[in-house]
Amino acid sequence: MQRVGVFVCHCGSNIAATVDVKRVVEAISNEPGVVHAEDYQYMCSEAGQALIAKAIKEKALTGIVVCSCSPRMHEATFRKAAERAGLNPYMVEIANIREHCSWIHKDIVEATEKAVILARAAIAKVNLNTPLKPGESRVTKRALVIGGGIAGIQTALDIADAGYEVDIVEKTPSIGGRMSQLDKTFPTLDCSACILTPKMVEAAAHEKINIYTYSEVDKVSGFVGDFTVDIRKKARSVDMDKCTGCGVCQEKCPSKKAPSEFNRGLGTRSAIYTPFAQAIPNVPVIDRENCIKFKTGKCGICAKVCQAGAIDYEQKDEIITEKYGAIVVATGFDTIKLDNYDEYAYSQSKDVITSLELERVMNAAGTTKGHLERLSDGKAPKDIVFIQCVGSRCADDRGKSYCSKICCMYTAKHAMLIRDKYPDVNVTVFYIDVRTPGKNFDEFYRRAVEQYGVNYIKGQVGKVIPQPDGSLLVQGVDLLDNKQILKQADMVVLATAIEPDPDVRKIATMLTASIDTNNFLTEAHAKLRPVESPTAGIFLSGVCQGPKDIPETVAQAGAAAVKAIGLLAKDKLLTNPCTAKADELLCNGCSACANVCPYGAISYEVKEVNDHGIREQRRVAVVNSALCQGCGACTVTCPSGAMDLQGFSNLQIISEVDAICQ
Amino acid sequence: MSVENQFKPKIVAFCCNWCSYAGADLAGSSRLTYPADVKIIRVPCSCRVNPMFILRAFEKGADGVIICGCHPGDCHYSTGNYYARRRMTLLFSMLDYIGIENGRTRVEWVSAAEGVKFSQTMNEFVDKIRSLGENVRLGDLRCKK
Amino acid sequence: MQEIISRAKELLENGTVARVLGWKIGDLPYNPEPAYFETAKDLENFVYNGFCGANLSKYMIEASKLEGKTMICLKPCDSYSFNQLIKEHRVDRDKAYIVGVGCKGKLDIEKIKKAGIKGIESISGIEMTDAADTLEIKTIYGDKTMSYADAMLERCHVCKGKDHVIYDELIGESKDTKDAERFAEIEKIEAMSPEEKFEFFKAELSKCIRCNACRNVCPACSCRKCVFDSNKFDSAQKANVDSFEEKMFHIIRAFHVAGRCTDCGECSRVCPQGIPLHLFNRKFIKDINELYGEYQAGADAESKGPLTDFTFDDAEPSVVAERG
Amino acid sequence: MSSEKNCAQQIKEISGADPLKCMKCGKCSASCPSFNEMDIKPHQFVSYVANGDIEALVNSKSLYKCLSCFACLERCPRDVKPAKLIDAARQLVVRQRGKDYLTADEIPELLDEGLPQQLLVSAFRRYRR
Repeated sequence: MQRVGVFVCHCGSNIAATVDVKRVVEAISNEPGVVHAEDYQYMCSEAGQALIAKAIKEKALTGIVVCSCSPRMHEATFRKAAERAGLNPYMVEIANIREHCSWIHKDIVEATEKAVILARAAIAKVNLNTPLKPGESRVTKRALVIGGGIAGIQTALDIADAGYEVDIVEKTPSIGGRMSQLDKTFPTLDCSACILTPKMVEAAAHEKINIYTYSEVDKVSGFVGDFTVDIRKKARSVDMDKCTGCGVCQEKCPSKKAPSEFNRGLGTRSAIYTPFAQAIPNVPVIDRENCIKFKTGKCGICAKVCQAGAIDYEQKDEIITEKYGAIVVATGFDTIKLDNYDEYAYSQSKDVITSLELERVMNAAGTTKGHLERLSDGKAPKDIVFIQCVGSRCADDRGKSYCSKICCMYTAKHAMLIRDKYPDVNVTVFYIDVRTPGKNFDEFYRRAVEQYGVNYIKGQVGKVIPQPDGSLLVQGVDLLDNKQILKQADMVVLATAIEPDPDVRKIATMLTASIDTNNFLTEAHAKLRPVESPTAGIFLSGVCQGPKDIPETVAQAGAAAVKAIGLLAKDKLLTNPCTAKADELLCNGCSACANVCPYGAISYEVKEVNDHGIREQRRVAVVNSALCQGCGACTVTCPSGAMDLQGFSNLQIISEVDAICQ
Repeated sequence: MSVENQFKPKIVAFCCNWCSYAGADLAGSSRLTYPADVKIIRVPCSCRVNPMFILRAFEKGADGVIICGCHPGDCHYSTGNYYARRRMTLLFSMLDYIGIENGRTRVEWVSAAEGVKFSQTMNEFVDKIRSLGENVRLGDLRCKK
Repeated sequence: MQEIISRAKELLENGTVARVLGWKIGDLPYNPEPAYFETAKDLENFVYNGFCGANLSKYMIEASKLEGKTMICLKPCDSYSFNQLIKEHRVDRDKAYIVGVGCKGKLDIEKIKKAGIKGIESISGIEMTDAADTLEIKTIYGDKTMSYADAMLERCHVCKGKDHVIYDELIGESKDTKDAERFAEIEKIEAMSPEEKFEFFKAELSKCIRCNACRNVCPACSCRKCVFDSNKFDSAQKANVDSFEEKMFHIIRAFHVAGRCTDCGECSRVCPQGIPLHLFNRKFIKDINELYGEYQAGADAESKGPLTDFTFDDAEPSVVAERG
Repeated sequence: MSSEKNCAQQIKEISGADPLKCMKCGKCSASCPSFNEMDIKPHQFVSYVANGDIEALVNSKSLYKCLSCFACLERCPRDVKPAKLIDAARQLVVRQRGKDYLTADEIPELLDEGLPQQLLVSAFRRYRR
């Protein structure tokens, strides 16, 4: 029989306001095994933990139950406290009487009753607990960063600077990401390229960083400290070692009609291309869909003009398998499709553009060489209307429920830059709210209004109507004046909502990292562990976790790097001891368990078994506890019950069921 | 008035540690209420839920059993919920086949971010069980108080 | 039958096999029983006729541990069970010499008795070589007749076919005796109201005496120790003191063999209380076929079973409520 | 006062819309072709219902200026359905009067040939109970 101590936490008033804590203590004091029960204000505090330690020692407790917040919050805390007091940490069970009880129930009688039942279930379980000892697993001292934008680059640089090998996998032909497409950056208006390209060069030159561009993650297996990843290097059709980056092939390529991804489809590029002049690596790829050689078999001009002989039409996708200790996701974002927003005439008029497209228009290296002009006729616009919150803050499925966070600031930036360069141009911004929480952000926005005379109108635009003369009629509302406004414009810029890169879902599935309904990766704790995925060894960098601007992205990238470094710095990891274990006397050796094991952790051995005096050779399941992650799929597949999960055994779960239903 | 005599069902919710238990935590921290009749048992994965646990719950007097796991494709262990899905589908079908009201069992995929869904699901499920009344067909009468 | 015996003698004599697994004459004309034969003399008691319904596959689990090979007689449907046992590593294929014996449908003594035929002394027309259309039954009350088909086991009416899926050699002709829809009984129950279903199964299952015959005969129920006998689930050694226990036992038993049950029908054949236990297993088979694609356990020894497999777009459990 | 609350509740029920979802972006008013004719503008309409200020609403001429074009409903990013709220308020008035605002017989006199069919249908929807 265990000697169980029960510790009921008030959590200030979080629990005590709706659960009669004293009553819980009283109700469970006579439960089987319970030899000690007490309550305290804050069990997780040092004093609370000291109480637990004292009781463990004085009452020779063999198991404890803490009735408190979610085990996801403080299970680790109480396990450590128990361990310090000499109790095996796996002899601790938590009854979640906060998140699952006091916070959701209002009636004190009802909540107290439920808290008692939850406590009883935990007591019943702990009575069946056995001390468990974690195993050890090794840590591969190498990190993988998925995505080569500013988030990925920064994370990789920080990890590499700490002395660890890092691989960056980037799906496009060059690193740089969205930031490379931007013209200037708020709130200081530095040129984006001027601050990004040095980082790109630094990453490429770093001896610890290895960059796979035009590559994708194909498969991920393993677990924290020991992931095995297949990286698909898509056929570039250009030998990276031979290419000198002279650019002649791109110049001579006769197929120049492909829409340029880098310019958001506003301009064209050749079939063999580097996305932009500062691309890293400066090695082109052949876009086989647009290449005449690949389409018709004829042409081959690039191969002829390439002095280095780098063109290789026969190149195939290559799979590289590499081991990593930590994986950082930095997959970034894209703007949403505007198919559902006909009212803004985006698909009807070339002069209605997204803000990201405007970046390419304003950029000196962009399609118009930085001249602000209408894409329909090349004329200089006189009146520009900006529309905020296009697809953000939507309750319906046309857009996204969240605020995209960056639009208020970049719109102020755009408005300011236009007014600065073209003082004759009238700029109007339709907004719902201007959100500028950030250092020097509101000052920046106010400058747009006060110094640059940008006309901010509180109210949305209902419709943009292309006019026969090529201009645009914007029908909006001024809520402060309570007037409907009809405004003639030459150009309309939509602050289009951003969404996580669509490929992130696939990657999250491979990593078994959880993802929310908006496809943002979920963090381990919204406040306290914002750069870690709940899946151990997976870290989050940049917009894949939630909308953020460049300074925030860089900060988070550094934080993710630190977390990854913290992991890589360890030589060994303690493994979760809650693994499956086969009872060889009961095992049929039928292989059902091995069939469902996602980790290949179960193998079979033929060995001599002594079954109550009968010695015979039997085929029995053996679990590799370093590989087993403790899901329990095998336990249910096993008809004889030979396979059980330590820490969540059949009898433990049944005892909880009984306690709840009694 | 009738609150005193209202049928208080016993409901067991098996929640996977990674998604649904966290979803329940989020429902809690967002103060999204659902009836106290629901008691959660934490399991590592929905695939840990043995049909014997479910029958055991009914035997001991549960009026409803709900299993919550990560959305298919999002399982922390990659594939656990796919196995759970087949197992539970077949088990529920069998219970239906022998005449147990099919509303007494349910599987719902609730992610860690779906506190609202968790609370809604539990409210719905409790309503359903209340409308079905006490579980008389599957219980062990000796276990009833 | 004679052909089987001669071949068995030959194989024993030339040392190919150390023993023969077949059926021996029972104490009544209609109850032959599974037996090992190790010598030519033993084989005098060998019998193979219409009452040899017993599926011998499961005996091969123990026989696999013995020295030398065992000649095992398998009917076409038994061979599915054998295959399934190979898949589960429960029998050693190399230890078995499989003689696929011909089958033209097996008889159910309970059906004959139900037809009011009692005090049976002998039955003719049960020889497999030229199985008669009509059984001639001598009883202490005089001679009776019954059509062979009417006396067949339920499972033979939904025969899986006359082909053996695994064998070393074949002896005798087989016949496909299927003359009913496999899932007709299940569909009938499915169409009932929940109350009717519940009453139906309550009536059937309340007959259960937990003798474990179904479990002991089932080739899929081959666990060294059944969960209902072990302490792993707090479910051991429970008597049927209430209606719950029998439901728990039969649901779990069916669940444990789901995707592995070949639908051999032995459970129903041996139940002393006449409970149609195959209705559980066959329900799972029907669901599996409908939800996850046609699957016949034991048709091969390699494929993944439906419960150790999945597809990304499997039906959700709510399908049960949705289809009503 | 409590009857106004009741009316607000009825409007919410009839329309199936929740004015509390409104984030006050004004897109309804920006979209409205009858904006200039209205004394209470579409976005105000939403807050009137939210605040339970029904008296002003039912006496507003906006009720009869709304064309039921549903542009506001289509474009509302918050799924508030202003047109339905207006429709519901109109229903409320019609019900309270206990008779049809127009009878079917009166309508032909009001028509001219240029009117689109759609308008007729919407007129029936609007002026009939």
